[in-house]
Amino acid sequence: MAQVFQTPAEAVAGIADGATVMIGGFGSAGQPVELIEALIEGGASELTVVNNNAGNGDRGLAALIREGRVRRIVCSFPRQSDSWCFDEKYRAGEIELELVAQGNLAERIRAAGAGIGAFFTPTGYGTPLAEGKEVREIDGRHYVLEYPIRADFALVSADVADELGNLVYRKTARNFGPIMAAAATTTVVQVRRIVAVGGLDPEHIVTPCLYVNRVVRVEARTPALAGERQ
Amino acid sequence: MAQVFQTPAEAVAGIADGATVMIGGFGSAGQPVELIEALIEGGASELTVVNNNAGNGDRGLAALIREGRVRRIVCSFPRQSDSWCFDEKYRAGEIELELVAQGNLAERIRAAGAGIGAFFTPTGYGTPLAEGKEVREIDGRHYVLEYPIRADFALVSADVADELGNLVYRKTARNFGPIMAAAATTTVVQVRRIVAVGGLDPEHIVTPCLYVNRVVRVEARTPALAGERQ
Amino acid sequence: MTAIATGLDRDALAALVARDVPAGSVVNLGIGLPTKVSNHLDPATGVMLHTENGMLGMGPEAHGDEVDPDLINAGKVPVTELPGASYFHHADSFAMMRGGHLDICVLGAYQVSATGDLANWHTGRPEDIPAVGGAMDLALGAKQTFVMMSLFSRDGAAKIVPSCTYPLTGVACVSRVYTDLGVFLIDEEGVVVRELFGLDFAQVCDLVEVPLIDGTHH
Amino acid sequence: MTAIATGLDRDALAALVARDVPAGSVVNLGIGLPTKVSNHLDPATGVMLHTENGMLGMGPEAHGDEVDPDLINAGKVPVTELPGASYFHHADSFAMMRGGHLDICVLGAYQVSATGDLANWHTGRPEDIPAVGGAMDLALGAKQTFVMMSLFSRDGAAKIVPSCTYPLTGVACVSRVYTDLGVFLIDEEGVVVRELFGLDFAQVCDLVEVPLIDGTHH
Repeated sequence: MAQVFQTPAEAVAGIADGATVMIGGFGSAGQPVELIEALIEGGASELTVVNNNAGNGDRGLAALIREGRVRRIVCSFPRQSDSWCFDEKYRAGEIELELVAQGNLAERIRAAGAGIGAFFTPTGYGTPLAEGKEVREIDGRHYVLEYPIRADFALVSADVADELGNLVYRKTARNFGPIMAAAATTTVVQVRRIVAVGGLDPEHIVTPCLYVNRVVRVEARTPALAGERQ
Repeated sequence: MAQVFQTPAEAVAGIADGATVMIGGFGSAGQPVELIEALIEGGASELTVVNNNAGNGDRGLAALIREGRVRRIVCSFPRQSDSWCFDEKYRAGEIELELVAQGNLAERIRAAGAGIGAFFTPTGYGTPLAEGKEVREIDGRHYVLEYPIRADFALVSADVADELGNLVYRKTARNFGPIMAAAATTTVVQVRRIVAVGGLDPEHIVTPCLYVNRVVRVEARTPALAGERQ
Repeated sequence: MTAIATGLDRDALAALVARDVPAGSVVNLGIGLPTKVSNHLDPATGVMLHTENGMLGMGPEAHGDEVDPDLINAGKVPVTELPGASYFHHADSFAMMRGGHLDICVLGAYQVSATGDLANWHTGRPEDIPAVGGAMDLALGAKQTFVMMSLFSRDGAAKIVPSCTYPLTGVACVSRVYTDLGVFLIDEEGVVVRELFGLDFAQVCDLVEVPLIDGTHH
Repeated sequence: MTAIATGLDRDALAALVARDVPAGSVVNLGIGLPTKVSNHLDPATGVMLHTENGMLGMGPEAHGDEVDPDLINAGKVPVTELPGASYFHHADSFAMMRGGHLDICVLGAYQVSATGDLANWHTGRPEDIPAVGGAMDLALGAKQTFVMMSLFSRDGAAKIVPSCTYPLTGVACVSRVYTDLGVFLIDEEGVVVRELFGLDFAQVCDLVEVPLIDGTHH
């Protein structure tokens, strides 16, 4: 169950140098920008970051990368029209990239939260992303063995939390939030609104509170962020 | 996307002798009793049934077993105070039992729907249920390799459907419904209410309509059924 | 030995377990004896109950008009919903167990071995119909697995054993055993007797075939 | 060859693909050229669009006040929601692909081989930053994978090839290739030319290094 914090800085306290940090979001939708900004201010470096992308524009994950805090990124789609912060570090050899097919990324994160030791996936079979990995034919289909991705911290953005940490998301900003919340030792969530216990319908809760450790309310996103999206 | 049928008999048409049929429900909660009754009337036999239990009392799955239609049952918890229909067939050697730990049952069904070829689970390691199965140590923990469970048909009970087949469930009657709907070639759902497209909030839909082939409305459960529950 | 008058009765044992559940824990109580623990949990401590059939935040048994056929527990008994509850499907429910997200589960047992192996699902007798349910997932999935049982079976055999003779539920998964006659902690050093009810350390060492460490004076 | 005036333009090609999508299908349109197919789908046919980032029932691009930063497609473009839509998380979204629950996906390509291998995610040039996204999952997960591309690259090389020289996205996964100059069906017998635009069967056989079967008269 979650503890409610007053500031993003308090919510991200304790993320050490060298930590593995999952960061929710697909592009900017669902990206916990204020938590990432607090992480930058907190000073942690040599991070391994797990995210679908490698930052958009100049805020949030892009800024974390620009500041040189990310030693290694695990993602499916780093190269975008607005991924200049990552591109520069990558070309300079200052960031390591583990490229993972998006469905395997999601399933490996899910496996970590679900206690699965490894799984055979058809995705990537026969491609460079399966090189060196164990393969097996099962019922006439070819599979690659993939392992869980775990993290020390997950930083997630949701729409509403109750005071226990039960979460609901909004539209496609849900994306990686629910699976990352379950895959990290400590899950930190920024929300637009916190309601009393009982304020969320039990049928509609997407992330049950046992996956959430820390919650902080942040002001609704600034229009500037939407403007930066490409 | 689903087609809406007028009677349970039409909804279950085409289930052939020897078919594998997943049946939702945990005990009586979420058990699609009217679909099972239509299946009994339809006459199919030599069925393989996948369910958490092996029938309660004398209705639904219990009646299907009593009528001798089930050649083999895959379940986690056959023996209950009110499983007399199954008990009799089992002791007479007239039904085959594959006993699966409940979490492995759920995860194997989920794997079928999710296109996973096999997965390493810690559940059952070192027990009689893992005998003869491939085992592996990964990061110091012991795992057993388990394979997907697929079905020709899934019979599921939900609370409300829209006309496309999007579903919401009610309380603990949700149980196996969402994962079975995804694991069968043809998914048949009985609901208490059908609403127009747009009548369900997109954030609250639990089973998206691409998993549902046939929907039929049945009258709300009779109190007699609740009375039969032990 | 089960006849010792000063051993704890089932309610006192459930109260003892409940006292050891930290505030704010997420707990799954197995069917049978462990279910009694819920009667002794103080709602003010914010302990949340998980039930394998897809619910977190389960309330007490339902009675009369509260009974809802769609809302039952793992034992298929009608229950109620507490504020802050949530529902989820079976794969998600067992992912919570297997993924280590439950703090404690409490299970009954036929036998527990000196290294924490658990046997609680099948007598192994050919005439008995086996049924495992969620026991294997719970036993190894929760951060801590507590067992509640009588220390001796009806025929007088100790149920803490060097090695289980009944079919196993899980390997090295039990961390504590609460019995009518004493509480036993299983860790890397061995089996530590935390407290005893109605017999002393020397007596229990005579009756149980497993080497015991005296922790009763801590 | 790409200069042939009678080849289809991008919109005509998108319209052709849209015409081949059966009513009621669940379809995922890859980023780039395939996105154009949505402009030509008749809403009355009930085709539902899936987007990898967690939505079924996606509507057209959002404009003006409709723009919602929480509602975007796989290309990160703001979109809208149609009645009957639903949202889900990323593991569920990719389970839909991998589990074979999408009827059709439409992808762009660098190359398609005679046996349906697809190369569309990486040039393989050391100076290019690789990015795969959901392409590998889509390519092998949908019941049918359609490719939309020009038949020839800018340097005049045919993009239907005996064996891909670019890094693979998936093995034996493409069933149809829609190009500006013709439509190609890939099945167990080989590559069948269904129709051609602006050149005849003999000409295409000369230009493409893969054995072709003439299906233009059916």
